[in-house]
Amino acid sequence: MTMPAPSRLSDRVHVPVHQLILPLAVVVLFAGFAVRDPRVMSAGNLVNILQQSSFLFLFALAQTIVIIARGFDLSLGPTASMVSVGAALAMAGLAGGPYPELVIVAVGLVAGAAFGALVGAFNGAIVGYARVTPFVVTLGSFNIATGIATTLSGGHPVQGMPELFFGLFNTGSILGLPAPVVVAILLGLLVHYLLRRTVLGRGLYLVGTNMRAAEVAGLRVRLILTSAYVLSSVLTAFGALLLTARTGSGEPTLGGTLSLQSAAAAIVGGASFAGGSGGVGTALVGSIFIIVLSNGMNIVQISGYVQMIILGVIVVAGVVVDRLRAQ
Amino acid sequence: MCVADPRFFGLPNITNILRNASALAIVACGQALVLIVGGFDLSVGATVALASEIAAVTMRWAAGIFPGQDVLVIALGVVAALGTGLLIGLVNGICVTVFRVSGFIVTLGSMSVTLGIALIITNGIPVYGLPQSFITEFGRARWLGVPGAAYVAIAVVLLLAFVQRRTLLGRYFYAIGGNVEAAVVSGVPTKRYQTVAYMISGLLASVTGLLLTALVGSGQASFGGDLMMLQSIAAAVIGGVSLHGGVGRVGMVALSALFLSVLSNSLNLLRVDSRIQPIFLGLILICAVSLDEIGRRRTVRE
Amino acid sequence: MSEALVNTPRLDPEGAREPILVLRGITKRFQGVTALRQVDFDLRAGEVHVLFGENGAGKSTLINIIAGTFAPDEGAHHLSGSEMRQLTPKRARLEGISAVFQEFSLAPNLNVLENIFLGREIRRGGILDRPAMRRRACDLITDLGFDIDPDRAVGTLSRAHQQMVEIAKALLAEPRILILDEPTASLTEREAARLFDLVAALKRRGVGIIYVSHRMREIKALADRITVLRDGQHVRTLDASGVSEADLIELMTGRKIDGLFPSISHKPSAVAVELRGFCAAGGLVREVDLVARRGEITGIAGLVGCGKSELVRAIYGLEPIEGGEIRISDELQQTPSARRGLQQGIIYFPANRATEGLALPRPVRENVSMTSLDIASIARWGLLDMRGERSLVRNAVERMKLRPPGLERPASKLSGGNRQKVMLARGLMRELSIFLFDEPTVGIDVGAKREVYDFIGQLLEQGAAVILVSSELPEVLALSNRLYVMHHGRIVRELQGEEKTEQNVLAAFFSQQRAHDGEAA
Amino acid sequence: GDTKWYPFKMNDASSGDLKIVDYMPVDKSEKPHNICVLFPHMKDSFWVAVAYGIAEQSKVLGVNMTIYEAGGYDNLPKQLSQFDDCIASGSNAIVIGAISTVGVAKQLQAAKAKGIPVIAVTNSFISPDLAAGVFVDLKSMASASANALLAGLKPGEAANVVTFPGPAGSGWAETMNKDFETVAGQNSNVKTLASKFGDTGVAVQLQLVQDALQAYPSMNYIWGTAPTAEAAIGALTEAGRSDVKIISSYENQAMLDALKRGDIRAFTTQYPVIEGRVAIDEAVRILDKKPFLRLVQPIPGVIDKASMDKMDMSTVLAPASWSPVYTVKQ
Ligand SMILES: Nc1ncnc2c1ncn2[C@@H]1O[C@H](COP(=O)(O)OP(=O)(O)OP(=O)(O)O)[C@@H](O)[C@H]1O
Ligand SMILES: Nc1ncnc2c1ncn2[C@@H]1O[C@H](COP(=O)(O)OP(=O)(O)OP(=O)(O)O)[C@@H](O)[C@H]1O
Ligand SMILES: [Mg+2]
Ligand SMILES: [Mg+2]
Repeated sequence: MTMPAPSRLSDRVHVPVHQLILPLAVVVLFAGFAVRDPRVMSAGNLVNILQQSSFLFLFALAQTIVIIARGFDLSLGPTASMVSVGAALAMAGLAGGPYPELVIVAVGLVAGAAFGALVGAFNGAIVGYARVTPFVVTLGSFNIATGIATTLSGGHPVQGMPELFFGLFNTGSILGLPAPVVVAILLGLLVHYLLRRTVLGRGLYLVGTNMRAAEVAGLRVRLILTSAYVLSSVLTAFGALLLTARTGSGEPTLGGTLSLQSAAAAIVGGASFAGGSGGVGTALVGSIFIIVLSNGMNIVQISGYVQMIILGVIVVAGVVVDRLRAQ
Repeated sequence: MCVADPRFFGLPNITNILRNASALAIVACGQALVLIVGGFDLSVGATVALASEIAAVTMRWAAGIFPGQDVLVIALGVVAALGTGLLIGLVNGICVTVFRVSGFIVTLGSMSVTLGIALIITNGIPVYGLPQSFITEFGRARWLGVPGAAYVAIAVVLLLAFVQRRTLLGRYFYAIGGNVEAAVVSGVPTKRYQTVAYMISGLLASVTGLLLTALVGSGQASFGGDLMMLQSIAAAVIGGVSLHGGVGRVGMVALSALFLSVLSNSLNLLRVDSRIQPIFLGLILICAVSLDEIGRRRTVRE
Repeated sequence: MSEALVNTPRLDPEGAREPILVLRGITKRFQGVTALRQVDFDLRAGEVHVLFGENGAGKSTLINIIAGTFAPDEGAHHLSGSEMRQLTPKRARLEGISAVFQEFSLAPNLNVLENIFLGREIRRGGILDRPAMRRRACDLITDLGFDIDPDRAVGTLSRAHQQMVEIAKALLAEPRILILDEPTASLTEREAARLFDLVAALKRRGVGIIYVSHRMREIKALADRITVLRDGQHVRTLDASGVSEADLIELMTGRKIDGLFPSISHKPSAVAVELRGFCAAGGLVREVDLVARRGEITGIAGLVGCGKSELVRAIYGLEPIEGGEIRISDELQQTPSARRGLQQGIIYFPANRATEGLALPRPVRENVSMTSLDIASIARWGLLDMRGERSLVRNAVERMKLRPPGLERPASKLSGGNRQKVMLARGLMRELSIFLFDEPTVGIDVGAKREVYDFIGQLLEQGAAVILVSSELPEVLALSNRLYVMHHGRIVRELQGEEKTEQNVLAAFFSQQRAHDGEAA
Repeated sequence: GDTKWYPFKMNDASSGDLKIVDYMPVDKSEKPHNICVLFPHMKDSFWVAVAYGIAEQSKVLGVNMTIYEAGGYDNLPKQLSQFDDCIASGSNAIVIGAISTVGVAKQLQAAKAKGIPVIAVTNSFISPDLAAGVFVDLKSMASASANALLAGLKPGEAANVVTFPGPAGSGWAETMNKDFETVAGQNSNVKTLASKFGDTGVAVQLQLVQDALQAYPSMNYIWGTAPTAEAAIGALTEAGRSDVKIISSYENQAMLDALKRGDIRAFTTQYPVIEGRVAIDEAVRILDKKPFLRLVQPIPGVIDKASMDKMDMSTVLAPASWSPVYTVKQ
C-alpha cells in the first residue's frame, strides 16, 4: 500500500530501527511465497492483496483508535453488520422512488455513518461517563448490534442498492487503484492527521497513557473517550460500507469475526492494550502482515486447517521477533 | 422474570441452568486467574474443543484395546484430555514469559493452532464410541437432584477460592498482576507463576471439555467457537476481575457465570424472539454492570 | 527503638573493618545511555555509606545492581568475600540484602500487610499463616512508629504512607545490608526522626547501610562515608567528618552553587486566593480560612496525613468541596475544575509525578504542552499548531534547564529531577498567575532544587501568587513569606516574619498532636 | 472413486419448469483444468460429504482441484478474499458453496468478466452471472421434511412443533423455517409453537432444546438442524420425554447413526456427495465446451428406518474411512 510512512509526516521523529522489523517480515514472507509460486507476484494478486488489506486496515484502524485510549471495541463486528444492513435498507428503500442515484448513495453513506456514530456514542458515553470497563460495555453492544442487524434484515441479505454505489465503492478505480484502496488511503491520511495534528488526537494518547494525569492537566477526558468510540465506530461504518459494496448486499452476518481480527491486526502491528501507543502505521503493517500471510497460503494451496496452525505460529513468531528487537 | 414464569423454578430447569453455568464457571475461573496475573487467554474455547476430541478419540481407541473395562477407558480419556489442557497452558505460559509477548497475541495464535489441530484430527466430524457409562454416569448423572457438573464446578470454585485466599500461589498471582516489577524485586519467581496461571486455565478448559463431551455423548470441535472464550472473559469481568490484572475473586466469577446462564435461560423461557434476545441481553448486561459501578463509586465516596 | 527488630548477630570488631560488600569496575548500559562507568564501591559492616550525586548520576542503578534487579554489563561483585554471579532479587534477599526502592516495590492492589510480607510469606503446611503475619507486621509497624492501617490497599495510600510501607517491608527480615534510596523523600520530621533512630540502632548491630538522599541535613547527620557519583562515574569517596556542604555540592555538580536557597523578595499585593470556612475532601480539610496574595509565597506545612495536599487539590477542583467559600481574585467560585482553573490562570503541580503528573511514555513536548492545549498559539479550532507548540515548549524547557533538552525523548527516560522540570515547565506555557505546588522538590537533586527555587522566585517577580505545600521543613521555612501550619485538616497556626522558625512550627505540630492524643485517650 | 453412482435421477430446472433427468457424467476431462472450490467450512460431515464427492469426481475426471474453507458461516469477508485469491491464482473454474447467497454476487461479476465460470454447489443461489448451479431447492427440502412429519402423524394426533432452523441471519435457516411452517401448517393439527434460532453447534442447540422443553411443555415434535437433533436425543432422554419426536432438516453422520438406533424419526437428504460430483462434472463440461445443465437439483429424499437399508449411503455421506483431501493434483 502506498500510504506515506508516518515518519515523513510526523515531526522529524525518526523511526527507530526496530519498528522496521515487522514491515521487513512482511517483505520476507511475501518473497517466500513468491518463490514457491510466482502467481503471488502477479499484478492481479498485488491489486488483490491491496484490496483485501484495505478492508482489514480500516477495521484495524478503528480498533487501534480505542486501543490508544486504553479501550477495546468488541462490538466492532456486529456494528459492521448493523451498518451494512441499515445502509442497504436505506438505499434499497429509496431505490424505487424518483431520486437520482447520487442522492440515494449519499443517503446510504449518511445512514451508515449515523448508525456507526450511534453505536460509538452509546459505547463512548458509558465508558466515558459511567466508567464501566470497555470490554463489558462493548460486549453489551455486541449483543445489541447483533440483535438489531438480524431483526432489521429479517435474517436475509438486503438487496436493491443502486449500481452507482457499487461503482463508487467497489468496482471503480483511480490511477489503477481500486476504489476501496483509494478510500482506505484517504481515510488513513485523515485519521493520521487527526491523531497527530489535532487536540483530540493528542488527548487520545494522553488519556490512554495516563488518564489521571490527563484529568489533572485539565483535559476533557470524558469527551475525549466518547469521541474515540464515535470516531472508531464511524470508521468501522466506512469499512462496512466498502464491504457492503463488495458483497452487493446488506449482510446481517457481515461482521462475524471482525472484532477479534481487527484487534489481532492492531496488536500484531504494535499497538498495546496498555494504551497510548499505536497509530495509522501500526494498523497498516498489522493488516498487511495478516493479509499477505493468508493470501500467500491460499495461493500456494495450503489446506484450511493447516493454514490455521501456520497462521497461529507465524503471527506469534512475527510479534516475538518484532518485540525482541525492541528490547 | 421469575415471577412471570413458574417453570423457571422447575427442577429440570434448575438442572439445566446449573449445568450450563457449571461448564462456563469452570472455564471462567481459569480465565480469571490468567486475567489476575495480567494475562489474557483467548485459547480456552479451542482448548475445550481439542480436549473434548482427545478424550473421545482416546476413549474410542482404549475401548478397542480394553473392551469392557470402562473405568480404565474413561480414566485414560480423562488423563489425555487434562494433559492436553495442561500442555496448551504450558505452551501459552512459556511463550508469554520467555518471549514477553502479550498474552492476547500468544493465545490468539495458540487458539488458531489448537483449533486447527482439533479440526484436522476429526475433520470436524463428531467422535462417537464413548463408553456408555461415561455418558450416563458422568455426563448426565445427578446426585440429590443436582447434576454432576455442578459438583465439579463447586469443587473447582472452592478449591480456587482457597488457593486465592490462603496460599502463596494465590497471593503471588495478585502481586504479579498488581505490579510485576515489584513482584520481581521482592523475589517472586514471576515467570513460573504466570506459566502456572496459564496451565490452570488450560486444565480447567479441558475439564469443561470433558463435562460437555460426557453431556453430549461425543467429542465435538464445535465446542471451540468464540462463544465460550468470549463468555468466559465476560463472566470474569462481570465478576469483578480487572482486565489490567491484580483484582478479582473466583467466587464472584462463578456467580456471574450463573447470572449469565440464568439470563439467557430466562429470555428463552419468557419466549422472547431469538432475534431480539441479544438486544435484551446486551441492555441488561450494561445496566447491571453500570449500576454496580455507580454503586461502588458511591460507597467509595462515603 | 525496639531491639526486637534488629536481631542480627553483632559482628566482632575485627570483621567490622572488613568490607562486607565490594563492587569493582561496575559498568551498566541502557540502550545508548551508560548509566554507570567503571564504578568502585564498598560497604563496611556498621557504617552508613551515603551515595550522593545529581539526578541521573546512577545512584539508583548502582543500588539495583546490588539488590540483584539489574545485572551489570561489566565488573565484579563480592559479597562477604565470595563472588556473586547472576545475582537475582531472590538470591540477594536470601543473602540478607534489603532495599527501600525509590520507585516502590509495592503492589497497589494488595494491602499493607500483604505487601510487607511479599516474597517472605510465613507459611504453615503450605498454607499462609495470616495470624502470624499480622502479628509480626503490627509489631513492626508499631516499632517503627508509623501510623498505617495494615488492611488498607496500598494503592489508596498517599505517597508518604506508601513510603512507610516500603520501609517496613525492607526491615521485615533481619538485613545484613540495608539500602535506603531516598527513604524520606515524602516524609515529614516526625517519621524521618523515627527512621534515623532505627538506622542508628541497626548500625550498632553491625548492619551495613547504603543511604541515598538529596537532603543535605540528613547526609550530615547520618553519614560515615560519602561516595559521590557524577554522570555515572565515581568521583570520590570521602569521610563524612570534616566535609562541608559546599564542598559536597561542588563535587557533585562540578561547579559552585552559592547556598541552597535563593534570597526571595516578597512584595505581597492583591489577594489571589481566599478561603473562608472551607471544608473539603471528605473531612480531610475542615473549616480552613486562608489568604494567598500575589507577590508572595504562602507556605503550608504539616505532618503526613494532615490534609495539606487535599487543601490545594480542592482549590484546583480535584477534591469534592463540602462547604465554605472559595474566592479566586475576589470572584466566588462554585465548582472549581482543572480546566476552568487553568483558564483563570491557576495551575497545580501534583506531588506524585508518576501517577498524576506525567504521561511518562509520551515525549517531553506532549507532557509540557498538556495543560495548554486550549491556547491559541498551540491549537486553534482543535487543530494543533506544531510549530507554535514546539517553539513554546522549547523555550520553556530551556528556561527550566532540562537535561538532556530533547523535546522528543519520552519523559520516562529522564531522571527524577528532570521529570520534575518537565512538569514545572508547564507553568511557562501560558498566562498563569496562581501557582499551587505540592512537594515540588521531591526526589530531586540539590542543583535541580536550586533551579526550582529560582523558578519560583521568577514567578514571584512577575507578580504571581504561589502556594507551596512541602514536607521538607527547611524548604517551606526558607521560601515562604507566611506559613500556615495544618493539623488534622485544620489550620492551627499562621507564622510570619520573626515567628517563622523551626521551633515554632514543630511546637505547633506537636502541641496539637498532644492535645489530639489527649482527646483521643 | 469408481463407484458407479450414475445415472442419477435429478431435476433439471434450467428452463424454469422441473424436468426429471438421468444425470450422466463425462468420462474424462480433455485437459487437467484447475478448479478452485470454496466452502463455508469443513466442520461437519455434511460438507465433508460434498468434499468427498468433489474430490472423488476430480480424480475420476482428471482435473486439479483445491478446496478453501472460510472457517464458518460468520466469515463472509474471508470467503470473498478466498474468491479473489482463486482468481489471482489462475483457476479455470470456481465451484462455490456460498456463505451468503447474494454476498458473493459482486465477486461473480468479476469472475465472469475474466471468463472464469462459477458453479454454485449445495448452497442455493440464483444469478445470471452463474455458469451453473447444483443445489437442492430449499423449499422442497423443507417440504420434504414437513411431509415426513405429516406422514408419521396418526389420525387425529396433534403435533406441537418447536423449530430450530439454525443461525439467525444465515438466510437459509429463515427460508427453510418459513417453508416448513407453511407446508406443515396446511394440516390444522400441526402447530408451530416457536422458532429458536441459534448456531449449529451441539452445545448451543442443547441449551436451546433444554430451554424449549421448559418453555413449551406441550411440545411433542422437534424439527431442526442435525446438531439440534443430536443434542435433543440426550436432552429428551434425560428429561424423560420419550414422547417427543425428532425430525432433522438435513443429514450428517450422527443422523444416520441416530436413525439406526431409532433415536430420531427421519432426516431429509439432498445427496451432498452427488452434489459435489455433479458440480465437478458440470465444471468440466463447461470448460470442455460440452453440453451442460444450467441448474440441476437433487430430489430431496426422506430417510427413515424403512428406507435406510434400501439406499446407497455413499451418495449421502462420505465413507467413515475417508479422510478429507483438500487438493487433487494430476
Ligand atoms: N530502565 C532504564 N532504561 C533506560 N535508562 C535508564 C533506566 N534506568 C535508568 N536509566 C538512565 O540511567 C541513568 C542513571 O539513572 P539512575 O536512576 O540510576 O539515577 P539516580 O542517580 O538514581 O537519579 P535520581 O537522583 O533522580 O534518583 C539516567 O540517565 C537514566 O535516564
Ligand atoms: N493513618 C493512616 N493510614 C492510612 N492512610 C491514611 C492515614 N492517615 C491518612 N491517610 C490517607 O492519606 C491521605 C491524606 O494524606 P496525605 O499524606 O495526602 O496528606 P498530606 O497532608 O498532604 O500529607 P503529605 O503531603 O505529607 O503527603 C488520605 O488519602 C488519607 O485517607
Ligand atoms: Mg534514583
Ligand atoms: Mg501530600
